[in-house]
Amino acid sequence: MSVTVLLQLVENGLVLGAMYGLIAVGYTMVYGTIQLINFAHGEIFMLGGFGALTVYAWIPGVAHLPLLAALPLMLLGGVVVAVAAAVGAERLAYRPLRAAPRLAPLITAIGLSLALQQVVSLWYRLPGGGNAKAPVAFPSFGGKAFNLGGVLVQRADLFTVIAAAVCMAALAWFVARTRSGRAMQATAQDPDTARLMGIDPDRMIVVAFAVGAALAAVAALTQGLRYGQISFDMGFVAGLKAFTAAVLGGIGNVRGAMLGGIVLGLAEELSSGILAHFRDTAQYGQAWADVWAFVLLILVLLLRPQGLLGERVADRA
Amino acid sequence: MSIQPANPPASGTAPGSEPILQARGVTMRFGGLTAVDGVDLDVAGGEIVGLIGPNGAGKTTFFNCLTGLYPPTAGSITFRGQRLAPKPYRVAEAGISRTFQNIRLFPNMTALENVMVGRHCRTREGLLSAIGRGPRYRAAEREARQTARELLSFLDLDRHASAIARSLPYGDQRKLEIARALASDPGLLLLDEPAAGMNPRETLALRETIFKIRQRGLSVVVIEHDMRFIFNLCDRLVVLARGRKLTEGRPDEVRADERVIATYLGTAPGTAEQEASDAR
Amino acid sequence: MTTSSSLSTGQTGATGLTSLSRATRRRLGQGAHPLVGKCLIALGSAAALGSTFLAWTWTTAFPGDLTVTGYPGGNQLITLFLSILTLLALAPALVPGGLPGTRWMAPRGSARLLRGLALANAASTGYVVIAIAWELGGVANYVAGTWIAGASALLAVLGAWLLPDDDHEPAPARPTPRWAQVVVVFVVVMLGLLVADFGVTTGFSEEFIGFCLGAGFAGRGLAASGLFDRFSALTAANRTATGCAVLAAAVSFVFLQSSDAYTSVADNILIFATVALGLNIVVGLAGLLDLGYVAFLGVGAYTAALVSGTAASRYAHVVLPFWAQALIGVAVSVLAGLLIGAPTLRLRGDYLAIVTLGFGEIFRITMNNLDGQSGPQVTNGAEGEYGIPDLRLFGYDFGRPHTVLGHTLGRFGNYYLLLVLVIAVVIFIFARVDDSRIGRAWAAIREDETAAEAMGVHGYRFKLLAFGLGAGLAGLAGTIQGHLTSTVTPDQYTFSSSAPPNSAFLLAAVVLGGMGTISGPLLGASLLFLIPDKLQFFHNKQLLLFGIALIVMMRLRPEGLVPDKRRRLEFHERETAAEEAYEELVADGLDGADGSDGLDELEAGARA
Amino acid sequence: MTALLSVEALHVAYGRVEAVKGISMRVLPGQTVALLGANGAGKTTTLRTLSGLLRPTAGTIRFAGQSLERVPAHHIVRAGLAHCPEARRIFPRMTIEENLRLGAFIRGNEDLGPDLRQAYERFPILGERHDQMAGLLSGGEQQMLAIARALMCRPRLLMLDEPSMGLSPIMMQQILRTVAELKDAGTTILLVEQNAQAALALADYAYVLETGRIVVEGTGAELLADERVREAYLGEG
Repeated sequence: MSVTVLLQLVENGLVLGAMYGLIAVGYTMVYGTIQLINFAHGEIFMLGGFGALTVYAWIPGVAHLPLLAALPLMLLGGVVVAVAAAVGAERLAYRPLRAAPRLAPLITAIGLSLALQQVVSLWYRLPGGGNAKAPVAFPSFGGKAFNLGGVLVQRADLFTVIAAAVCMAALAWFVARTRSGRAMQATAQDPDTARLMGIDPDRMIVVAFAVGAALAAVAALTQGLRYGQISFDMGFVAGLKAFTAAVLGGIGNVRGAMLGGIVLGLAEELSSGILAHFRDTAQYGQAWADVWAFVLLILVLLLRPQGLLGERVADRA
Repeated sequence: MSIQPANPPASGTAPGSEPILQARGVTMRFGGLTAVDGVDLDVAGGEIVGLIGPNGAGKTTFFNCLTGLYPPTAGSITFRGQRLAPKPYRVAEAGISRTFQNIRLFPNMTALENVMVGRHCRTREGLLSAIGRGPRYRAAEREARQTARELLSFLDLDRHASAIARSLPYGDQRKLEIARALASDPGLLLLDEPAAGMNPRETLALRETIFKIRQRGLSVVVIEHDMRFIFNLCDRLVVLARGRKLTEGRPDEVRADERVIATYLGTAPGTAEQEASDAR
Repeated sequence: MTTSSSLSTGQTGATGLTSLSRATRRRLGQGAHPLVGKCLIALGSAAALGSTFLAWTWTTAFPGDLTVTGYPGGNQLITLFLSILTLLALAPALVPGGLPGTRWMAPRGSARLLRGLALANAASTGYVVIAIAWELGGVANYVAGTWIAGASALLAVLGAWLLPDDDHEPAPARPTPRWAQVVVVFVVVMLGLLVADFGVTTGFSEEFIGFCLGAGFAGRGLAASGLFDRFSALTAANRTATGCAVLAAAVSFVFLQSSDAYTSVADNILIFATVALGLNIVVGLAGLLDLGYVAFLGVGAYTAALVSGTAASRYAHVVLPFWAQALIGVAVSVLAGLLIGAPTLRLRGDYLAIVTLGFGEIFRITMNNLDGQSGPQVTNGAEGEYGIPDLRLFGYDFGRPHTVLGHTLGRFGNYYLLLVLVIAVVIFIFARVDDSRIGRAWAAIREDETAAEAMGVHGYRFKLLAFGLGAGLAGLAGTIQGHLTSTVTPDQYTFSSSAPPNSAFLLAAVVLGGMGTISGPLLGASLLFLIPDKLQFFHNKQLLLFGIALIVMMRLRPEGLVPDKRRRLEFHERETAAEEAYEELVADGLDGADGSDGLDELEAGARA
Repeated sequence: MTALLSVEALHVAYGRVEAVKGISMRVLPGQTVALLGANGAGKTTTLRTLSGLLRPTAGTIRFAGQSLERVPAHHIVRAGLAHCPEARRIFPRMTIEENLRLGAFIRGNEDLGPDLRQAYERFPILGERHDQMAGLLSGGEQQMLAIARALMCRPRLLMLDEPSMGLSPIMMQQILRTVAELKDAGTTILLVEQNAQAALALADYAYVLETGRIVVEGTGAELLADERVREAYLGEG
């Protein structure tokens, strides 16, 4: 197996991981503030994709712009839709259950996840008359991939990595340097004392949901660009993977989410790629990628339940 | 369960009797903070030991180490000559039972069920036995129910047997916790602030209850802030301060100890004024 | 699904109505003599009863043929039945203290019973009246009978709301001889069977909706009047008799059927309900959220299919008897459960949810991939194992019709009887384990794991036990399901799809029905299966409605339709704020938590 | 002089358990008022109710002319009531400076330089270690941080809940000295303290609580001479 092939796998893994990481941030931030696995976060990601597509398909002229010029508009559309959905869900579905036993919000999240998927599948219409019951086409970069010494870097890959880097830098700055970011951390660490500082925990929870949703929308855009299509049910597997990434990195830890995403992406690409490369094991390659990702999750839970960047696993009953 | 003398032993460890609990150098560190620092504790059979000290002295943390809730960073705990594994259910099986500082009953189960859960580690019936319900199972279940009822009436809670635990009055909840702890036939009972939130009459009754528990052959270790209660109850007091054992001895000795007064009971008025004027 | 959601919203609507009108009622009640109310109920119900013998429309376009005079049919039967019930329920209200011998009908007061029944009748009848106009295009399709039916049903409701409240604590039941109790239990269970049979065999959606509305409101009325409580006290005192009665009723269902048409529906409900009960052990009793539960059903089904001589199987030459298949199926499922549970059950519950979800997905992918292309040929990939032979047990071929007691049992009838047996076994296990040392340990873990461990409960071991037991029961159901459907494909075992059973539907059956109870998941599974089955127009929206129903249910009635006593307390804990008392009394009452909370924080700080 | 804080017939309950059973008290501007009582007497509950973390079941709380019974906790700070909670409750996974900045959260994006400098002057140890994680500080240092953090919002009334809890005698003295300094600088203080003698020596006025009720009140000097105080505190008699 040549170094080039290996490097190509690494490239693929990094890009995939960057995307997982972007989604994982949403899980981690919400979990960090209210200890809820926002099961519907995968659907927020999916809605971000459809928001972006809506701008592209329905706003006259956008489709005729060069893609790079259309991207900011699409991103805006995706972010607006995803954030609106996440904040709405928090306000209407989760907030009333804040004092309920843990099972109640979790089941609500499952219901929400199913409902959101179905809303898109039943009612999303394309200008051409198509619906979203099957995957729908998403604009993608034309043009040849960049060749870096034999390693092919697709244009969408480049976009993904840059977008992820920018988002993470912005997020790191927000959390560590801004007043709201500090307030959010404070709320996560000790909500009561945060209130004594004059922080409104409800506002901070909304911020956590919104920030997570915005990053998920970015991830959805990169997913659409890379695969040239999005679908109403793409949130399920993506959400599952991103949650795995969040656990890998140490749930509740924002940097951990990104790291976890990249580790997961690399593990997935490398394991399936290497297996696919050798004849004896070829059949256990691509088709089994999800299985290997999941095996990794089990291994991590077994060996290091607090995750790579170990925040505490809160196991107080 | 070993039979212990019914009359209360004299204060201090009864000479010649092997202590049933031996804690040696128990240390609990959380990162950089040492909450319990090399504490030794011996408890003789049938002895009532009071554990006192200012808030944050590490009393509850020490209890948590004894009962396996926290695996101690260092030190060893031996109970009836057997070294304890730091797992709560093993400790309970070995014969140490406890109550919690903040009441931790099973709030939506009945009082009787609460006590029957306490009996859990003295019964062995498994899945097949529960489904099959042979004579052995029925006997075990009957025995558990019997014991639970007996303990409820021992603590004067019979009338609450089928009431949901959280609907009980506060004082009775504390007593129910003791009943639940007794259900596992422990040799040593650890009580974490059992009198907190009780009125003076209830506190007095609690003291009598603890004496009665000792008469059943148990040793008791009590954390409590109510000094009147603790001085009149315990054979021996251990004072903790900042994770270390400050001193131990008979109540009257501890009460007269200068260091205890300074760190816990409060400085004498004269020195306090001195201190306060220093502070200005 | 939707009916259950509209049912629940309907219920809260009704509650709102009740509380809203309480003041009005008091005002009216002072003016109007209670006799007026009773007369109106009697008049309304009698007229409604009479109207069912008239035609309700002049065209046969409305399903059920309501054009016949003198012979009630379709939805009219429901109105007829409810009118009779309402008239009967007047008996305990006729004179103060009730007509002698009828007091048992309303232990907590007859006003609520009458209101419930009148409302049930009005809802069911009113629905038909509206549906006639709606579906046939206007009130031109009404005939005299329609107007009478609608107006009289409303009249009865009006009368019921004029009745003064007479809620009171139920008088203690009079001691009755054991044999009388047993007779009552049998009669009530058989009546229940007839009602259930009517629901399962409804032929068109209007009839089914009418049935659900009627049954829902009537059930509420019966519950409010204290009848249910009294009956459950009776069943609790006569467990064996109740068990026999229910079993007999379930068995006789198949003898009420003239064809296999509804037996296959019943088979599917039974499979669904059996698995839901298994899940209820895991979720309801042990408090572990398993989102990939259907995979264990799949493990059982695939395992049995592989060793039963299935044509498409790699091991087509392996033909084991069913008992061996079942044993292997259960064993493999339990093993899978332990493999998944062992690493995750030590961690907090949320991780389990996700890991099980992942496991469900992995199971599907693996079954898909073992097709000879992406892996060794074992399961025939996406096409699935087809041609699974019919079950054979002690020489009894489940594929062929058999005549039993003069009644011909078809293929589905055969499976039905076996499934009744299986679900009976599951119920038996559920009930016995719940009421045992193990059940108490689970409850304790659910309520406070730390305290449970300090009392000697080995939390991990018991959680693993619940997980393994649940997996095994699902596997057992799976071994039969494979034979029943004769084909197993990976897509049958996904997290969510439009047809039950899948993990999301199973969870919903448990949650909507009632966690920790036996009847809850049975009711939940029946509704969740029947509603999409009967109401074709829901077809493509059922997942949506079902998602919304989960959200609404968690908000309004998180303890489910049939709540477990303990669960209800748990879910409404905060409303009584008692739990906070526990927590806060530490923070304050003891004015000195030994710093242990602070230490936890510190510990975290030091590690970070 | 009108009271800065006045509490009338305050009742607080946890579910069915009533922890505070009708407390009335006043704090005048510039005064230091102490709240004493045995464990479980309801001192912390009272403070938590004043700062809005708990809701009273009955009674009124007036602070600087405003009623606070129904105001959420995060608005009460804005009114100028700072609460330095029991067991310090610093944010362990944030630096000292971040903790201090959070104390000034309500002041928005104002320049906090002078206040930070003042805090570091008062507690040099915090200045030396300003970029260290707060969780790594010792108990006494954490208490200093908690006090400094509470002061960052420039409160009109500072509520201190057992600032000497679990501290070594030396550290305890230092903290009490700090409280005395704050008092001398004119800060209005409501102090819950376990070290009764020291607290009374500091206090202008004091209330003694027993099972949710005020049993004794008076000036610090009066109570210092009162036998009942010693009894209520140490359970001796």
